[in-house]
Amino acid sequence: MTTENFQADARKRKRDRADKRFKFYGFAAIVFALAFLVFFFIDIISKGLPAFQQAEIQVEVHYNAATMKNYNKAVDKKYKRLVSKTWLRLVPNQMRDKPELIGEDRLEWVLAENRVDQFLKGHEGHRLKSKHQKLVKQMLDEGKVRLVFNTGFFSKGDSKLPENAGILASAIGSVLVLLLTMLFAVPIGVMTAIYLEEFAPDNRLTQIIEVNINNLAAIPSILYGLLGLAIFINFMGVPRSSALVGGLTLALMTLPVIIIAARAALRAVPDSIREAAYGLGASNLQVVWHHVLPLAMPGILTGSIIGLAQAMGETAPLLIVGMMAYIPEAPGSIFEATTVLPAQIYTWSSESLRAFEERTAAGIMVLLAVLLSLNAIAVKFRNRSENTW
Amino acid sequence: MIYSDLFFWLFGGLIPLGITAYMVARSKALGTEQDGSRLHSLPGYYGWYAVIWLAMPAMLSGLLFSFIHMFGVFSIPAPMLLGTMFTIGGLGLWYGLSHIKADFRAREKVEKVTTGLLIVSASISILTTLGIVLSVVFESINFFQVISFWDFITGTKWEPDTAFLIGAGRDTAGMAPPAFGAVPIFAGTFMITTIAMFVAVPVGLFSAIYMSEYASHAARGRLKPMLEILAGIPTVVYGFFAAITISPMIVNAAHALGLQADYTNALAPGLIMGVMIIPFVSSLSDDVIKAVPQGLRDGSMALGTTKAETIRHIVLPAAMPGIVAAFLLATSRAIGETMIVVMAAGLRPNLTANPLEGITTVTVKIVEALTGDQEFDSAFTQSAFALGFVLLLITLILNIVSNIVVRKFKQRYD
Amino acid sequence: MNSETVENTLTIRDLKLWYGDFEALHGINLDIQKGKVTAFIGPSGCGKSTFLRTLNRMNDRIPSCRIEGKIMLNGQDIYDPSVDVVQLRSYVGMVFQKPNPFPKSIYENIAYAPRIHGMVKDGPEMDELVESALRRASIWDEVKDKLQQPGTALSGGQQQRLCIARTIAVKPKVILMDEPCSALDPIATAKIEELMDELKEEYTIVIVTHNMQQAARVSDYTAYFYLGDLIEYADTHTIFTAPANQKTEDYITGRFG
Amino acid sequence: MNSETVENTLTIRDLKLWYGDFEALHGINLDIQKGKVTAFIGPSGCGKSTFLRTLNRMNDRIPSCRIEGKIMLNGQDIYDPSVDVVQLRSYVGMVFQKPNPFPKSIYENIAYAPRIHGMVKDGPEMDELVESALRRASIWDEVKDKLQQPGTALSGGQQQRLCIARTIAVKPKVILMDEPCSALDPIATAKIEELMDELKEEYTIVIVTHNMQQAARVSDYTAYFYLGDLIEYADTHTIFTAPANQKTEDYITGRFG
Amino acid sequence: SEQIHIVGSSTVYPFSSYVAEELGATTKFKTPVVESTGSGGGMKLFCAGNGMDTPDITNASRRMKAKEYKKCQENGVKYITEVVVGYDGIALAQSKDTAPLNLTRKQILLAVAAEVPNKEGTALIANPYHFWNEIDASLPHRKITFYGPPTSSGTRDAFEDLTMKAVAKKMDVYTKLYKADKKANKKYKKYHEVRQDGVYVPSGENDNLIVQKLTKDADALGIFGYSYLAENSDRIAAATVKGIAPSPEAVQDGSYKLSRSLYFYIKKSHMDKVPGMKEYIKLFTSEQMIGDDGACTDIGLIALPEEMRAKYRTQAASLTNLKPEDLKK
Ligand SMILES: Nc1ncnc2c1ncn2[C@@H]1O[C@H](COP(=O)(O)OP(=O)(O)OP(=O)(O)O)[C@@H](O)[C@H]1O
Ligand SMILES: Nc1ncnc2c1ncn2[C@@H]1O[C@H](COP(=O)(O)OP(=O)(O)OP(=O)(O)O)[C@@H](O)[C@H]1O
Ligand SMILES: [Mg+2]
Ligand SMILES: [Mg+2]
Ligand SMILES: O=P([O-])([O-])[O-]
Repeated sequence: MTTENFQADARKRKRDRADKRFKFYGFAAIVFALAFLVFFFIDIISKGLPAFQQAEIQVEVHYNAATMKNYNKAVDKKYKRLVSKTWLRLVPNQMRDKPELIGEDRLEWVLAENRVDQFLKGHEGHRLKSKHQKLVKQMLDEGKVRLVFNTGFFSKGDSKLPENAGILASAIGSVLVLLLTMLFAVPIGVMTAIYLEEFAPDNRLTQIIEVNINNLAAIPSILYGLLGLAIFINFMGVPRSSALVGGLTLALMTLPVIIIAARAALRAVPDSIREAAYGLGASNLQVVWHHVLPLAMPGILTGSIIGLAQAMGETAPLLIVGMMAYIPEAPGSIFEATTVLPAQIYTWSSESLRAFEERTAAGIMVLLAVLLSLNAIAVKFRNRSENTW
Repeated sequence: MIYSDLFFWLFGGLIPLGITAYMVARSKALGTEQDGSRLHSLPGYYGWYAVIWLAMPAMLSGLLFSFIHMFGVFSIPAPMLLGTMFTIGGLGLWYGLSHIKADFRAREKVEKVTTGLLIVSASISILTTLGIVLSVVFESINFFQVISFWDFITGTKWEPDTAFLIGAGRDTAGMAPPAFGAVPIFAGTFMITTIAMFVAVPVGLFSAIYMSEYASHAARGRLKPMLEILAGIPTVVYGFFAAITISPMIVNAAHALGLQADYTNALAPGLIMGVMIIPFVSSLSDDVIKAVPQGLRDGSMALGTTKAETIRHIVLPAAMPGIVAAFLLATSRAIGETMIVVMAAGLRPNLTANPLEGITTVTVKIVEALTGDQEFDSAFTQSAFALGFVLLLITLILNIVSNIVVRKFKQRYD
Repeated sequence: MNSETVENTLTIRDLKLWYGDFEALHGINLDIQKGKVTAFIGPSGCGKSTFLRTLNRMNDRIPSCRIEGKIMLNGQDIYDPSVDVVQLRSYVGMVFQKPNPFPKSIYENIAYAPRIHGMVKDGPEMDELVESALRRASIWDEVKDKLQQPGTALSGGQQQRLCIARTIAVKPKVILMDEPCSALDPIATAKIEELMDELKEEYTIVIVTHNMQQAARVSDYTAYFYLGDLIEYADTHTIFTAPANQKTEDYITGRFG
Repeated sequence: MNSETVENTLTIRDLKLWYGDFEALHGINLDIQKGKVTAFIGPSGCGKSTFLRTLNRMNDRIPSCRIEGKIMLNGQDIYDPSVDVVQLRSYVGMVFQKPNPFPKSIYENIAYAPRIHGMVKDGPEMDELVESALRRASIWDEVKDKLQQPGTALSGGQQQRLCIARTIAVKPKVILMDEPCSALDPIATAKIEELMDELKEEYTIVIVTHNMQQAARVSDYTAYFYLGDLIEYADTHTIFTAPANQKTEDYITGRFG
Repeated sequence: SEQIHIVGSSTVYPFSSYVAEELGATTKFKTPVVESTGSGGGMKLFCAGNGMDTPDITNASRRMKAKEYKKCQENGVKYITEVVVGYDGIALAQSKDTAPLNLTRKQILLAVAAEVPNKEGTALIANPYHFWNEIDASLPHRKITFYGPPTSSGTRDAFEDLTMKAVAKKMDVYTKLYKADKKANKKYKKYHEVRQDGVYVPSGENDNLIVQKLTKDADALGIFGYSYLAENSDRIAAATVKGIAPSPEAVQDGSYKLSRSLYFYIKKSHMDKVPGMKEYIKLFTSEQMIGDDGACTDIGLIALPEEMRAKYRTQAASLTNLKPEDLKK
């Protein structure tokens, strides 16, 4: 073995190679995981990016009595199939709102049908009839077709027609549900953590609660859906599909995550701080409220944000409490039917029209952007909390 | 909406009342102080004491009435309800104020109530578990009265058509009785879970080793959140990705190799699920690897061993219980995962060892049974709860085992 | 030793203490003299800290801990159910091994306890109180210009003096110190020892130390503990020059431990 | 002290060490004698451990640590780039403050390193090696019937002797010990001290200790460190009876620290 | 509540939600909420009572069952109006790249049934067919694969009714068995057990995937609603049944046999409490939606013959009560 001058011998060189190999495996594992991430993001973005553009065509719009009776008459028959129905059907309303339009024929840029849109973006399976293809090409040459930024995607709710479908309603629904989740889960979770960490005697009951919370964290989310259905909807009579039932269900699901994180944060507060405060004659509650909680706050916030981000991306339990539905309008109250971003993504992903595929991916991009920001905030907090002592 | 009005009035009324109660009680306490002895507690505590005596009775009576309403015993009109609540609250306040004296230990009382509140919060987790168990068990019992538990657990045929048809009120004249053999379904779950673990275990474990033993502190600070992104991606997104991108890739690859692959093959959701749970394995393993005392590493290195030798022979064996626990937790996560399989796996109960074939899983069947076309009390619907029940049992067992292992491990090095 | 002739602050009688089934103290009898420094010495694990913590009921925090016997503070049994522990601790203050200032400003570190005890109102009165506490802990000059800076930013020795100031601010009768210098360098240690000397005029001080030289330097009385028993208790000079007990002698002379 | 006349194992010249920007050692010169026990003493934080760990390059594991100067082991500079650190460490073994047996069987604890180094094959040869190492660490009689039991199940003192046995098994020339007894009770400490006395016939031993009595009892030479400087180095008797330096004297007599 | 709540069939869902969207877009009413619960699930919710938290309308891809009607009555949902909005054709679709199969309903039965007559036609055996030409030499040598709806779907129900049951009840092999022991062999009266050996692959609601599969797997047939075929006519084509391809005309005149009616049911007690219900019903039954050129027809609904549309339009406008004897018909 050891040579007197501490040089590597053949055996040692072999060991060194094994050492390098081992390190390489670790490196390769990380590279694999990160490569997947890159691939994943590229794939989703390349699928979703086109959805941020939307085709418009320029046609002559006839505002007249015939149109008032049948909105299909608003454009020449030749163009009827190129123009989005969702725009056409609003023409009578527009005329009602602005009577001065009546009798005019105006050249306007209007929302194009999704097939035109898909054709312009060069997607296979756009399914534009060949006579219309010719027409669109011709209009393209005349500058009567264009792709513009798709504002509707952010300002509209769900629609059965992809050119009109947006994420606004589901985004508002997500925010509402998330607020409710936060309202229920964060205080209860933090209070539970405080009780278990700072007050609970170490007896059977607290041990059961502890084991139980760990179990709750491992229970598949879909079972929370069954719970929501049985307890909130069938027993307590909370309206189906409402933000309230979604928020409550997700709150129960998030609770263990928050409790576990908050407990870890509380535990990380050095006991010397508690001793100091007790030594000065502070009561239990004063110790917690004045000293422990402020120090644990960054950790608690991190845990809460991560828990809420998880809740925000959750779908399975919501399917069971009726949130997979056609709900194109943002809810006016917590008792009204609501959908959320992930549920919207799921419903779009099962739509038959091809144009929905890019909307699905675009919806995913928005959801991911929100979730990643939340996670980034959480990481910031965590880093700060690690620096405190 | 009557509920919302009620809430509005209740809180709209209670908050100003509460503030008044606080002020009154506080000044009363300060008043008694002047008569002689010093106050036992800070004045604010007397205020809170009064608020508690106001709010608790009011809220409790409100809660009681809403329960009565919920069970449909009788319901009283909102104004009367509000009136009652405020009267009761007022009585409570009067009673509370009558206690306030300089030597009255208000702080102790307020802290008792606060502790009580904390206990109530902590019991919500118990109630949640109870709720989940009850909501699953009741329907399962109904199911197991029709289908024997043994047949359910051991049967290899999942052909619930007849039950479904009975449930849907369709003609079932004399068809074979429904078969609810859950083995193929659990086999599907098992297959996907296995594939997922084949991805997640090596990648997760080696990532953890690299991060905790090799990477610099700064690199680790950057790598870890990046890996954790994988756990933060919603499952519905993974499902879409598996179904739209990975599945066709696998089918094409299989074709190129001259193999036959289903679009609903087990491989795509399995691989993606594996990627999803990498961070579960890596984070937990990272924690336990770091929990291995530095002294063991030093001890080994001081004997003239290389880093890899130290990790392989000393650190990993020492961390093994914790790592196993991480695997178990990750497994239970994979078993219960829903959206990925709903979107990317099939519906066909299929007892096969070929990951390229379509299979189905427990969670898929639960979603199918609860969102499809059926009557609510048909055996077909109830099968969802029975599956849920078994799923619950499996995850609980996995979790309890892994918790025990983790605790043992922690004890060893604390 | 005759406890009749001197004034006692604390009188301990037959004190036994269990952690679960483990009996950590086997019946301690001891009188702690007013206005003196009493040192507890003994090998690791002999129960010094445990005993010290019974004196202001800090051990109440350990669920498995159970006690028998009496501890009288100015004639009042501190384990009597009617005693408010929180009040007790403001009479018997404690300073810990590792300096543990709150992660708040220096000012807040001192003002915190007087505020929760309702001793004085925030404002000039409080400012005065803070200043006098810091002065008595001989740290005023070092921190007077940075009262709003975090207490954790001070050096270890300053932190420990801050902790002593914090304890003084609630006007305790007794100050307990559990190895207050073991985390400090020699120079900071010297400062704290000096401070103890000044403080004993006003307060009764009990100190646990590992360092026999320190015990010899600072204390008036010394108690030697071994495996949960009080082996010997006498004035410091006697203990270090003419211990009555062989065990004490072995320990003092370094033949052991 | 004259290093020409005696046989040195380790020769340290102008050793400086930084943790980042902090200079923890300010140029140490020292010769460690073969077959003797050398003790390092000094107040906490003075750099004893740091210095000890430079001797088998355990400080390589701390990224911020940087070194200047020379350490010669048998005439070979151990910081020479061509030196294989891993090999070096099997030559200069180390025993730590807290006993750290591997969570494996007693047998495996000993056999682990010889196996990795390919010293002997598993089988009777290995059994012999394990036995002889355990014997030399005077623990064979206590464990010979339970070689397959986990090493962690032994008492603290036994664990520490197991760790020494483990070090001996790779046949080092030098054994470094960083406060090897500070986590042990007095009886176990006595056993280890006895063991050191036996071992020094075969090995060069360097020990860091907080306990001056211990240094006086076990060592042949003593080095006193203070704030990163080697203040005094001489044979132990001289240091404890007639220290040349006032600082050393202050420390030895307990006037300080 | 101020919003119409609609539940029920996943087949009717696209049409119903399209109408809902148009109602929301063109009028001042809030857009109705449409949840796809399946026909049976919808009935269950619909019949749960008259409370405002129960649905106002339920869609169905089949007629209400007498049992469901009874349940409604028991729970106080006394007055219900039934409306038929159109037909759903069931298409057997395949990749465009291969020549479309031309099948008979009997051949379909032989391909998907669990038990089929042996060659001699004397007894039943487990389905041995894996290639179409084994069933009939005139068919091509092509692997039999079906991607079809699972049992939970109304489409599956209709497929069984319209192919398997319709043929099996006239086939002696099956009916003889039934007659031999009416009790034990009741299933053979109208035999419709689907084989479970992997030839018939139940596929989810995500019919996009079926379409994708069909384009890749040129041999396979997919079973789904006509609307999907219409949507994806660029990639898939219909197999013909007795030479007839599914088309609105063929369904309307009855020459394409694989079709069924689509319904919705109105809870009359909600009519004056929920704003917009009248308008929704009027819109759904209008020519603009379900007429030959209507918007729903555009997305795959097969229109009713004109006089039927008129009939249901008046029935919906006058809110004619559904009577138990109607369901017996
Ligand atoms: N919380 C506890 N639970 C159980 N046993 C304890 C606890 N705290 C201390 N002990 C035990 O009680 C005995 C006395 O401990 P204590 O900390 O009082 O010793 P000490 O004299 O202060 O030692 P040191 O000098 O190391 O601080 C020891 O055996 C210790 O293991
Ligand atoms: N890893 C490190 N990074 C930065 N500074 C360090 C590190 N390790 C030790 N130091 C510093 O180097 C100095 C010497 O430390 P060292 O641990 O060698 O002292 P010591 O004499 O062994 O003290 P003790 O008796 O407490 O063990 C101290 O000021 C210490 O804070
Ligand atoms: Mg102690
Ligand atoms: Mg050290
Ligand atoms: O939802 P269904 O149309 O299949 O009942």
